[in-house]
Amino acid sequence: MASIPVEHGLILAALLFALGLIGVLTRRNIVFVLMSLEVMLNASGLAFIVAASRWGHAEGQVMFLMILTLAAAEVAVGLGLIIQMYRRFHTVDINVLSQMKG
Amino acid sequence: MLDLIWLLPTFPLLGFLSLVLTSGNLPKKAVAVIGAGSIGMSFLVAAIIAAQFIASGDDYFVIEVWTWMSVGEFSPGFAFYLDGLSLVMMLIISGVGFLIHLYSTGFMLDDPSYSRFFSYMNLFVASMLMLVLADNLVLLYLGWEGVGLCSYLLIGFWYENPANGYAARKAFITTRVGDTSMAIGLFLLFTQLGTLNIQDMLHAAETQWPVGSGLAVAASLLLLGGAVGKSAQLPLQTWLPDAMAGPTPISALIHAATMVTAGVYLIARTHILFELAPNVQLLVAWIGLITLLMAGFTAMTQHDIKRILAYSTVSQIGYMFLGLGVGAYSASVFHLMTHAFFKALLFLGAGTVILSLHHEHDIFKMGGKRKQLPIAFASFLIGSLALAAFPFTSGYFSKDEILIGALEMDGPGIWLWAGGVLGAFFTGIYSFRLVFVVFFGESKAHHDEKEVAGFSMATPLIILMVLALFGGLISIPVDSVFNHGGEHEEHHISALMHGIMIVVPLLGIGVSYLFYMSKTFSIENLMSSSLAKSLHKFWFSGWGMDALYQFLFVNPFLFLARINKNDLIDSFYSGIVALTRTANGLVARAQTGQLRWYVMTVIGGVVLIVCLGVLL
Amino acid sequence: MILAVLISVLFVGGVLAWLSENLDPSFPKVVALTTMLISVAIMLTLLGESDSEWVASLNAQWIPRFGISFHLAADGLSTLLILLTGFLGVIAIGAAWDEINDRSGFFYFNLLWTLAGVVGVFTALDLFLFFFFWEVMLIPMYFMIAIWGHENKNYAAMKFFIFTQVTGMLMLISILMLAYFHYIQFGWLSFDYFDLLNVSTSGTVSMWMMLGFFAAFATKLPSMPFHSWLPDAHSQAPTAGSVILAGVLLKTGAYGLIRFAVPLFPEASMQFAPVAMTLAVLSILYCAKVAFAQTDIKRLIAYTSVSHMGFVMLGIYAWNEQALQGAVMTMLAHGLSAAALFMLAGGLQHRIHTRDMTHMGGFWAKVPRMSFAVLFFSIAALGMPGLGNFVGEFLALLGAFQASIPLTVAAAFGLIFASVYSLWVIQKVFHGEYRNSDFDDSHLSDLSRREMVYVASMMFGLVWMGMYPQSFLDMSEATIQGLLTATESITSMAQN
Amino acid sequence: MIILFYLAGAVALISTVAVILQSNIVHALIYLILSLLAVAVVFYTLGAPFAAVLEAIVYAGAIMVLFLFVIMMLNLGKFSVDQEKSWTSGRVMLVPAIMSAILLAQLINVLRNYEHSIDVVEVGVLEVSALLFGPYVLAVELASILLLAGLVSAYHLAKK
Repeated sequence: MASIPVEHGLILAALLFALGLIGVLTRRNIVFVLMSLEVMLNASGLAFIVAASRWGHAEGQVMFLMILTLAAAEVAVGLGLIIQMYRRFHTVDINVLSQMKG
Repeated sequence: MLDLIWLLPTFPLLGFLSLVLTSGNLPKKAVAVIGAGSIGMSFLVAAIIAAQFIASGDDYFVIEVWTWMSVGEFSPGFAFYLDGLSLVMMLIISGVGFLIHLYSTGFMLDDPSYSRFFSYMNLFVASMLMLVLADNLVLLYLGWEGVGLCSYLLIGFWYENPANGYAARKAFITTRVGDTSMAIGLFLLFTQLGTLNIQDMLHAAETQWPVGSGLAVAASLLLLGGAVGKSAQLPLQTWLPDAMAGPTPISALIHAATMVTAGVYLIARTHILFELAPNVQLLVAWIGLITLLMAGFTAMTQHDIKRILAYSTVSQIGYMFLGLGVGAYSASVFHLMTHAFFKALLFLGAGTVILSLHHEHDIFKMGGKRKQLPIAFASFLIGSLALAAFPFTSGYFSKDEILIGALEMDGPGIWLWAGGVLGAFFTGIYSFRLVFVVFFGESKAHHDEKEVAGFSMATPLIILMVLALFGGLISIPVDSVFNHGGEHEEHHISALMHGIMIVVPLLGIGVSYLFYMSKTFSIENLMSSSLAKSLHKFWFSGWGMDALYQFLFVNPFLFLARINKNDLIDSFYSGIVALTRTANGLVARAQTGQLRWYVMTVIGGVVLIVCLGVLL
Repeated sequence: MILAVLISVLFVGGVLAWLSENLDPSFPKVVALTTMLISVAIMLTLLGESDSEWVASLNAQWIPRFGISFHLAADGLSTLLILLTGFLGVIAIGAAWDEINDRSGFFYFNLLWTLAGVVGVFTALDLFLFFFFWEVMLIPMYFMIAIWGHENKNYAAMKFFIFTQVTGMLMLISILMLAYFHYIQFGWLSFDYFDLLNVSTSGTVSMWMMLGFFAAFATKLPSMPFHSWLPDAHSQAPTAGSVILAGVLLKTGAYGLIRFAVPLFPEASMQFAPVAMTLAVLSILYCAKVAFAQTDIKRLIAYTSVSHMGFVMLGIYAWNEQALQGAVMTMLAHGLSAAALFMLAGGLQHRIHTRDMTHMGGFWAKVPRMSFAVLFFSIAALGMPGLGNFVGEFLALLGAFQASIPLTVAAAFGLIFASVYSLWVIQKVFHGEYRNSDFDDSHLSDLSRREMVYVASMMFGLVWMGMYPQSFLDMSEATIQGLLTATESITSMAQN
Repeated sequence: MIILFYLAGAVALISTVAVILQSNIVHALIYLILSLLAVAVVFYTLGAPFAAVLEAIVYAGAIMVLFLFVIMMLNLGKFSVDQEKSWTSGRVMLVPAIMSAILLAQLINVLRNYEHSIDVVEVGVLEVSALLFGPYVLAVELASILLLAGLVSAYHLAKK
C-alpha cells in the first residue's frame, strides 16, 4: 500500500479545526455555532486517527470513540438548550444571551 | 495625732464625694456646711498636727498609708511627708482655703451650680494638700495634675460662655506642657537614681552627681519646666491672666494663694537638685526677674481689675523665683505665705467690688467707691500696702528678705537686686493705681449699689486684713529644711541698701499718686506720642506672648489638624481600593456576555501560548 | 477544664439566645445576660487559683496528625484580660439592652460568640487553636457591624473584615512556617506554644515570621499605619459592638504581641523594637492630632483609642518590667475608659440621632449626670493621676525611658495632645450654649438608672486601678517575670 | 488509496467551508453531513474502518438527524436565510478569520518539520474491541454514563 505523509493528515485536521473555529466565531445563529463545534470535534478526532495509523495502534480509534460519545452527549444537551432558548427568547441569535454579562 | 495626717486631704475628698454623689440635690445650706466645713476640719487637724510637730522637735515625719504600686524597684507609696516646708504649705492651704471657702458660701449664693462649685473646690484643696504632703514625686504629680484639673474645671465654671471654656483649656494645656516636662524629669530621675522618693532621691543625687553634672542640669531643667508652667512664669505665663474668667474666689484660692505657688514649692522641695546645677538655679533667678518686670509693666496698663491682680500675681511669683534662684529659699517660702494672705485679700476684695457693682470689671468705670464699699476699700488699701511692701506690712518683710538674699549672692546678685527693686517700684505704681482709680476720685457709674458683704464674706476679709498687716511677724519653721550643711555666711547689708529698698516702693506709690490722684501729671500727655501708644499696646497685650504662641504653636497645630482631618494614611488604603475597583472595571468590561467574544479571547490565549511555545 | 466550660457556655448561650428569639423577642437579651453572668462567675473561680503558673490547663488532642491540640490554659495575664472581657461583656449587653430591637437573637448570638472567641484567644496555647479563635471572634463582629451598624455600615464592616483577614492570613503563614521549622528541627509537627518556643530561628526568616505576627497584632491593636479601619468600624458599629471592639478586641492585639510575637522571636523582636517603638510614638502623636480634627464624636474617640494603644505598644517593645506592667495596665484601664466613652457616645447618638459634634453644645445643663460621666472618662483618658490610665501610661513611659529617651520624650507629648482633644470634646458637647436647632432633642434625657449602674461600675474600676493598681499588677507580675527571664539572654545581648 | 485520501480531504474541506458560509441552515447541514462522510472516507484510507463506519453511522447519521429534527422543530427553514445573511458579513468574518489563520499557521509551522509517512495498516474492529473491553472498559462505562446523562438532561431541557 502506498504511504500518506503524516503531516498531511494532521494539516487536514488543522484546516478543518480552523474552519470550525471560524464558524464558531462568526455565526450568530446558535445552531450554526453548534454545527461548527461539531466540525472542530470531528477534526480533533481526525487527528487522533491520523496519529493512531502512524503507529498502527488501535488506541486512536478508542479515543475517537470517546470523542464521538462526547459529541453525541454534547449535541443532545446543546440542542436541548437551544430549544429552551428558542422558547424563552424566540430567537436563535446568540447575542441575545449576552445577559450573562457580569 | 501625727499619724492622722492622712485625714488632711481626706476631709475635702469626702466633701467632694458627698457633693458629687448628691449631685446638686442638697439645699444650699447643707452644701455650704459640707463644702466649707470639710476644709475647716482639715485646717483644724492641720493646726493640731502643726502644734504637735513643732512641739516634738523632729525634723520630719513620714507615714505610708499604702503602697500605691510596686513594679520592680519602682514602688511609690501613698505616703505623707511632713517637715517645716510642708507644714507651712499645709497651713496656708487649709487656712487660707478655709477663709476663701467661707467667703464663697456668700459670694456664690446666687449661683445655680452652688454644689458643683464646692465639689470642685473641695477636690482642689484635697489635691493641693496631697501635692505638698507627698513624700514621693509620683504622689506629688498626682496632686499636681489634680490641682490643674480643678483649675480647669473652675476657670470654665461658667461654661455657657465659650470664652471661659477657651481660657480654661488654655490654662490646662499650657500647664500640661510644663507637667509633661516634669513627667519626663521624673523618668530621668528614676532611671538614673532608682527612686522617686523625694528625700532618697535628693540624697542619691547629692552623692552620685557632682555639682554641675549634665544629668543634674537636665533633671533640674525638666522640673523647672513643670514649675514655670504651674507658677505662670516665663515662658508659660500666658494662661494666668485669662484664667481670671473663673469666679473670683477661684482666682483668690487657686490663681493667687495656692496652686500657682506649687512651682515655688516644687523648687524649694528639690532645691538640692537645683544647687547641683548652679546654672539652672541662676536661670531660675533670671526667669523670676524677667517675669516680674514684664508682668509689672503689663499690670500698669490693664483696665480689668482682676487682670491687674493676675499680672501682679505673676510678678510676685517672679519674686519668689528670684528668691529661689539666689538661694533665699526660706525668704521665698515666706513671701509665698505673705503673698497668699494679701493676694487672697485683694482678690476677695475685688470679688466684693465686682459682686457689688454687678460684675463690672473695668476699673475706669468705677471711681470714688471708698464710701460706698468700705470693707472692700479697707481690704484693697491693706492688701495694696502689703503688696507694695510698705514698711512693716507683711509684704515688706518677705520681699525685703528676698532682695537681701539677692544682694548676698556674688556675681550677678547686684543686678538681680537692682531688677527686684525696680520691680518693687512698679508694684507701688500699679497697686496704688488700682486703689486710687477705684476708690478715690469722682464716682463715674454705679452710684446706688450697696456693698454686698454678709457675715460670711466680711469675716474672711477681716481675718485676712489682719494677716496681711501682721503676717510678716510670723516666723516659719523651715530652717531645718533649707539649712543643711555649710554655715550660712552673714553679709552686712549697708543701711543705704536698706533705705533704697524702703524708699523705692514709696516712690512708686508717690508716682501713682501724682498721676491718678492729684493728676499733677496727665496720662493723656504721656500717651500722646505714638511710641508710648505702641508700647502701651504691646504691654497691654502681655508683651505679645499670646500672639506669638498663637502663631508658633496653635495655628500650625490647627492647620495640621485641618488639612489632615480625613487621615492621609487612610487615603493610601482608599487608593488600594480605588485601584482594585479600576482594575475590576477594566476586566469587567471584557465580560460582554457575547459568547463569540469569549471564544475569541480563548483563541487569543491559545495563539499566545503556542507562540510562546514556538519561540521559546 | 474550667476554660473549656467557660468557652462552651458562651458558645451555647449564644445559640440559645438565637433560638429563644422564636419564643419571644425579649428573651435573647435575658438569655445573653444570664449566660454572661454565669461566665463571669466561672471567670471568678479562676482567681482562686495560684497566679504564678498556668491554671485550668486543658490539653486534649485535636488533630494529632498535624500536632494540633486543644490546649487551653490561663496565667495571671490571661486571667486579667478574661475578667476584663467578662466585665465588658456584661456592660455591652447593657448597652445593647434598649438599642437593639431588630433581630435581637442573632445580635446576642454574635455578641456572645465574639466574646467566646476572645476568651479563646486569651487562653489558647496551641497556635492553630489560637488562630481558630482569632477568626471566631472576627466574623460575628463583622455581622454586628454590617447588620446593626449605622449609615455607612457595609463599608465599615468590609474594611474591618479585610484589614483583619489579610493580616490574619499573614499570621497564619507565619504559624505554619514556625510549625514547619519545628518539624525540621525536632522531627515532628507541633503547634503547641511551648514546643514552638523551643524552635530556634534567626536571621531574615525569623524576621519575616515575626513580621507576620506583628502585622496581625498591630492591625488589631491598632498601630500606625494599620489603624484606618478602626475609626470607620467604631463610628458605624452599634454601641455594644464599639464597647467590645474598643474594650476587648483591641486588647487581643496587645496580648498577642506580649504572648506570641516577642517570646517566639525574641531576637528578631529586639532588632525590630526601635521600629515598633517609633510606630508606637507616631501612633500616639499622629492619631491624637487627627482625633482633634474630627467632628464625629465616635470617630474622635476611635482615634484616641489608637493614640492610647500606642502607649501599649511602646511599653511592650521597651520590654522591661515597668514598661510591660504599664502596657498591661493601659490595656485594662483603656478597656474601661474607652468602652465607657463609646457607651456614652452611643447613648448620646441613640438620644439625638447624630454624632456630629458641630451640632452639639451646652449639654451640661440638660444632662448633668451624663456630662459628669463623660468628663470623668475624658479626664481618665488624658491620664489624670489617681485613675487607671495614668498608672498604665506612666509606667509604660517610665519603662520606655530606659529603652529609648528620645522616643519617650516624643511620646510624652502625647499627654499634651490628649488633653487638647479631650477638653475639646467637653467644650464642644457639654460646655457652651445649648441650642437644639440641629437635632431633635425630645429624647435627650439624662442617664437612666441602669446606665448609671454601668457607668458607676466602670468609674469604680478606674479609680481602683488608679489608687490601688497593685491588685492588678500582682496578677500579671509572674507572667511578665517569666517572659522577661525567658528572653533575658537575648535582650541583654541585644542591648550590648 | 493516496488519491482517495486527498480527494476525500478536499471534499471535506470544501464542504466545511460551505457549512460556515451557508445561509440556508438546511443546506449547511447537508454540507456538514457531506463533510463528515468525507472524513469517514479519510478514516478509511488511514486504515481505520471501524472509526469510518462509526463516523458514518453515528455522526453523519444519528447526530445530524438530531440537528435536522431541531431545525425542523424551530422551524428555521428557508425564511430565515435573509436574517442569516444579515448576520454574517465580511467585516464580521475578518478578525476571526485572521485569528484562525494565525492559529493554523502556527499549527502548520509546528508540523512542517515533521516528515513521516504512514504505512497504512488496517486496524480492524477486532483490535479496537479488544482494547475497548480490555484496558479501557472503565472509559467505556463512563462514556455510557455520559450518554445516559446527556439523554436525561436533553430530555429534561427540551421538555416544556
